[in-house]
Amino acid sequence: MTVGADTLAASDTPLEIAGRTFRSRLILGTGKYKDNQTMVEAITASGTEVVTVAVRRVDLDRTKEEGVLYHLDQEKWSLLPNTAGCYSAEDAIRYAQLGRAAGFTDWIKLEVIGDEATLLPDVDGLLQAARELVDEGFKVLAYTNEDLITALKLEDAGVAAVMPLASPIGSGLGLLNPFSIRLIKSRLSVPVIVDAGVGTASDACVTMEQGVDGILMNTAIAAADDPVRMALAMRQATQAGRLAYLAGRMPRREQAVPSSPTSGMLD
Amino acid sequence: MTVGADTLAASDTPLEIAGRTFRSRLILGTGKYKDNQTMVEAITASGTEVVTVAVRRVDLDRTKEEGVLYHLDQEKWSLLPNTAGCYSAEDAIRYAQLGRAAGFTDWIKLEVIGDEATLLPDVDGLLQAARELVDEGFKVLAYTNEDLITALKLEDAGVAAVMPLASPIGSGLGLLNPFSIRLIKSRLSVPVIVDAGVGTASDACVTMEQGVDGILMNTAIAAADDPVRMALAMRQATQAGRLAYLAGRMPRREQAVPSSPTSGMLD
Amino acid sequence: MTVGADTLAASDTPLEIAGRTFRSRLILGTGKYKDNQTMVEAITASGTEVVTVAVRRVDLDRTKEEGVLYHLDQEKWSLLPNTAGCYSAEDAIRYAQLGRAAGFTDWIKLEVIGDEATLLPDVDGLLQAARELVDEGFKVLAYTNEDLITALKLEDAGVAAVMPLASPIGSGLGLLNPFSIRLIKSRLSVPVIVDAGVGTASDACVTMEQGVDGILMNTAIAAADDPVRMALAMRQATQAGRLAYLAGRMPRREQAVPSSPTSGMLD
Amino acid sequence: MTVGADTLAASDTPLEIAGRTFRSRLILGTGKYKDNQTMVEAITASGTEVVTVAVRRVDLDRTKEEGVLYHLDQEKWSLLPNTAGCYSAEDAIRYAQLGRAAGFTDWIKLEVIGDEATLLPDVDGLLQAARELVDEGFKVLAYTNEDLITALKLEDAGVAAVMPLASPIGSGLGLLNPFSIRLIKSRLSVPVIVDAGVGTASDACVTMEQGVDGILMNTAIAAADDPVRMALAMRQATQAGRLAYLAGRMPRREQAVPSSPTSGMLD
Amino acid sequence: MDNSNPSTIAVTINGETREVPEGLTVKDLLAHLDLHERMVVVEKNREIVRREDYGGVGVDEGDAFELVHFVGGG
Amino acid sequence: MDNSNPSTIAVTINGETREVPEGLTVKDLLAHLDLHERMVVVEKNREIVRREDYGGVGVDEGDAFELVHFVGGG
Amino acid sequence: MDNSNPSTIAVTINGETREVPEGLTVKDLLAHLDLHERMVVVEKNREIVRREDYGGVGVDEGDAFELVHFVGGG
Amino acid sequence: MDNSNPSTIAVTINGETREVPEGLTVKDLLAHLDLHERMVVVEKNREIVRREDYGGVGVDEGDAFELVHFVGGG
Repeated sequence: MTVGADTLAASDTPLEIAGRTFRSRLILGTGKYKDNQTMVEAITASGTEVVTVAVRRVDLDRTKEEGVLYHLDQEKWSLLPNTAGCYSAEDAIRYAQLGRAAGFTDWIKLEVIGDEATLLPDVDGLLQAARELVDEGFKVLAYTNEDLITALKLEDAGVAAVMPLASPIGSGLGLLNPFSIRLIKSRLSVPVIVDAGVGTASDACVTMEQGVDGILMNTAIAAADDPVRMALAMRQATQAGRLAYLAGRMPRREQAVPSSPTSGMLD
Repeated sequence: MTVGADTLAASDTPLEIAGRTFRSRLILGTGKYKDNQTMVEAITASGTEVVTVAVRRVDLDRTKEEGVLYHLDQEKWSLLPNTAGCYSAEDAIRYAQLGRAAGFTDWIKLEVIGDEATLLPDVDGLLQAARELVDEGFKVLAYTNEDLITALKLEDAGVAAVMPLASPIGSGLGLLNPFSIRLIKSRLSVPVIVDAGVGTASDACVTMEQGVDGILMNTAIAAADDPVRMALAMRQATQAGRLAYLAGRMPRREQAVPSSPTSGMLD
Repeated sequence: MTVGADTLAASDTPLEIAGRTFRSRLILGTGKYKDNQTMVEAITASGTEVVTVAVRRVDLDRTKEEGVLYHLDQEKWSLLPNTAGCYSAEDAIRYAQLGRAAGFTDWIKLEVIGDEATLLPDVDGLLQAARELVDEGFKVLAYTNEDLITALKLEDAGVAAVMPLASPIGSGLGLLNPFSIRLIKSRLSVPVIVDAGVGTASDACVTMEQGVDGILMNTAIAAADDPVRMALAMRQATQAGRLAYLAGRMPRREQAVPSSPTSGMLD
Repeated sequence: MTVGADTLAASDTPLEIAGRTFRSRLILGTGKYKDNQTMVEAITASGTEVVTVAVRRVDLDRTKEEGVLYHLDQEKWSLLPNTAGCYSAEDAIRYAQLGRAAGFTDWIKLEVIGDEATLLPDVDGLLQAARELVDEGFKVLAYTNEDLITALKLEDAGVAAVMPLASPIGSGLGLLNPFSIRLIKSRLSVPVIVDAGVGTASDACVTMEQGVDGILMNTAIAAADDPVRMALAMRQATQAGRLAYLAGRMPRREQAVPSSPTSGMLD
Repeated sequence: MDNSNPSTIAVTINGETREVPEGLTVKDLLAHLDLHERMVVVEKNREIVRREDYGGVGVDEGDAFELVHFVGGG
Repeated sequence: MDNSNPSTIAVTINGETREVPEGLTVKDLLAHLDLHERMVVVEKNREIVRREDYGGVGVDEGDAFELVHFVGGG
Repeated sequence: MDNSNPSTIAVTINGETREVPEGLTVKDLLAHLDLHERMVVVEKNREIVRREDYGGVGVDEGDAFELVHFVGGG
Repeated sequence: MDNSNPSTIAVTINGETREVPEGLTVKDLLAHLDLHERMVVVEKNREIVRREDYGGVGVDEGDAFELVHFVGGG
């Protein structure tokens, strides 16, 4: 009923970002879970090897258990700090430096938000911050919009991965613009990870079928009625979309073609 | 990296058709493969437990190896004979009886075709044949169109499964009418297996997300550039779509919702 | 700002049904309007030449004004009685005969409904009734589903027009299955009028772009916030879709092509 | 059969850009027509009041007839020079100044292209040029991508209209991302004119249904098999989409609702 | 209508039993019900009565009539 | 197959006329055609012959046989 | 055009070097090239020359001119 | 925490003014606040304090500290 690890490994090459390789093409966020246990179970079920975390003030009046590190086994999952909530290059750089100072990684998921209602990126601030952080030696994974030109500039800036959105963060609207995503993938050499907007398994599957290198998601799993089961679904869907892309789909035809022989019929 | 059989088994109930249960929700056709070895490898990779076969004349002038039974281990796969190529209830009944006389099964995938160019079913002939074959004790899995009314009549006729198409046989156009498929599933008690039209993994995934019980496909795998890899993709996609349906997807929203906390930002 | 009648007339051939010709390709229902004045204004704005009416008992206890004929100038609009609400061939035939006995027309919009929740046609009853009514000399415009095979049988039965649905009556879901509609149009000689499901102007436009001969609608206009304005929109959209179909659209390309010259640039 | 000018005028408010009002919501390009007569006939049929032109070198070795002004009656159509072919803010500003120096208008359709294969805008250069040209007193109509943040910055820069694309110039792929267009319209005060990508009438209709103020197109008409008829289709489709938006469409329902009374049936 | 008249008969009209005067024709019945002939189609005992026959067809005890007309519909 | 045998009969098999030796049973016929019983279903004159009857059912002049089996199909 | 005239100068027009008579104004140049003033915009050495100045601005050895107009475009 | 101690100083921590004992190092401050060094990153007056310097960097009147850590986020 299920697929052996070796079978799958033989069916795809590993994902490589900034010199590290991963067998899973999923990156998961750790926000919005109803409790930490569900989060850990969902992350485990997803098969991901990288999880994002946010940098926030310690709450001096609450239990120290709130820190997510208490729940994440760093043998199992690499941390990817983000700059979520930053509305300027300056803020994003500050949060990135704090994230690195924690001593776990020099990777950063760079977000420079341009608008509170949509959480769409400010590409001008994004490019500034990306250039600065690359100079400072960060491995930058840049959350961006569907614009090819910005994606090309991010690649020129030396980012480790370009992460265009499928649709707005937390919207669950799925892949609104497959054409633009396919276009970006076709023109870039660095990995393209679709970040944000996936709502259900088929969104992940069709996204991978565009040929992108991976998907980053959070709400689609955390806000599902059953996050652990959805995490499993996302894992399968991401593999399925990747394999289908590699396998090369049949041509579409506007007419029918029999799957059984038309000869050898009886009198 | 991959999912244990027990994990998946725990995540879904088995598919039950005519009193038999299956762990795989995929049924595969055996037609149109470039060679028998590829067929067997693809069927194996797909994890299916049921494969369809056609009833045709023995070619007295060719090697007897052509019979598909020489290649299919019946310990692994149950046979599902079809009536492909039949354009009347009478012909379909005759082929069904021949299929049963082979002594392997009393199941029949019933097709009564109404038009050669589209291979769309003739629902009048289909209902006649279904009623007759049910009377004769067959377990009828009926290939039909997207019409709810016909689906309800097939259920009344006592078929074991209703199999509406996603799009025409061999077209690879995917699920053209999710609404009708969802509607049929919502009104029937017998299993609904979507048959024909799936072109790639995301088609299988989105089809299962409509809540149907399974998918029957042939060309999407046989005519992929790499049928074995596509079979693996279809297996994952079918599981993914099923799990996502069971998990309950997040709501769609036309605005963004942060996945990181908005409080605890620095001054 | 607007288009002259002659310009448009020169741009399209008239619609011909059962030997009569029409300049408008819209047929409107007269149900569900908030009042009769709005109905008349909307019908007028739409430019239609044919309106459907239902056959119902006179309410002996209410004013005789309720009859729709008091509001419809038969110089302007031809009546097309329907068999809405009939669930058997027998009932539909009875209502058709009553409609004809009113003395206005031998045309009938034939509906044989198979299910109350979806109002989808019972194609078996539909074909029976169509054959009987054609024998009795009716001009039958048959409401049917998206099934090509049924459409072909209706044509064989001698109907004056085949009227497949875009989506369920009153749903406003638009053209769910352009492929099937295109397919039906490509195989039939009698006029194909898409009946039911159109929700807004672009639905009408894209429906006409499939090459069909006309559209019948009711709820999309009657249930719009501003029915008269929507009627005008539908009239324009139907003409637009028809003209675009006749004009032959540009090819789709997955790359850009400049609309200004690339030569003659300055140094 | 056709709609009176007064009826339509009464059904919509005029489009206002930079203090001028227009009854047509279509702007047409003048490129790529097979000959000037077809261009003039198509522009006339479209009902447009504004046409774009490009700034290019005089060809000293060819007839002076090539200049488009010889064919465009400026009593009928206002000219909108563009900066097509410019890949930097500096070039775009130079072309804009040349266009204004011709003495017809201080309006400019601003394009700053970022990539030759896709003709997508370079939003950084676009914003620089827009700010400079607004300072110089130009009325800037800015061709941009689907990014809300850039659109908001263009509005802040003082442009007269924001013109996001439906899909790449000359692609005919239609409105790839209705959500983003709707989003931009919902957040801006200046007119939003969708520019580029429309392929056929229904694309124009569905684009206007998003609530935008107008559409600019060229290839969809110039490259149709019959440009004049397509121009007429686009005129009707644009009006239809606008009116449908204003009329307020019926709600979508996943079930059927009868359009004829369910009471008053016979025994 | 006047039910005091001793000589009435019971007929079914549109599913309801009604007392009507004895000896009416269909034409009289419509007038009695204040309905315009042009606007109504009459079925008597499941048979359509042609308009030109209204004056000749009688209304008898126990007859079942359906009186229908056109209403707004799609 | 051997057509030199003077005592053969003509039968129709899968639409073609063939000469086969006289006096065969269906079981013999399959052997004669080098077909495995398990793999073939036999229809004689439009009637299916059950496998257990192959030995008992004869092949006579003018009989029409359909010999079918399973092939790859969707 | 006539290049036999000994007193000509070389200027660049739309990227090409051309010999034109000495002592022309921009107005003369356009006439020389048979171009209508109304239809053309002139850039001299990267500076736009206003139409009203055509008569006053001279054409000198080595000047670079861009003569542009409107063509069909989207 | 104990505010009765006469010798305290006022510092800003995560946007709030707090009295803390005089003469603390950053290391002491974290202990005072019952925070694990490994889990917290310290910014003093907008400068990040490297973990190895916690013991050497003092806490003075008016200093502004940001004490941050990782929380769940997407």
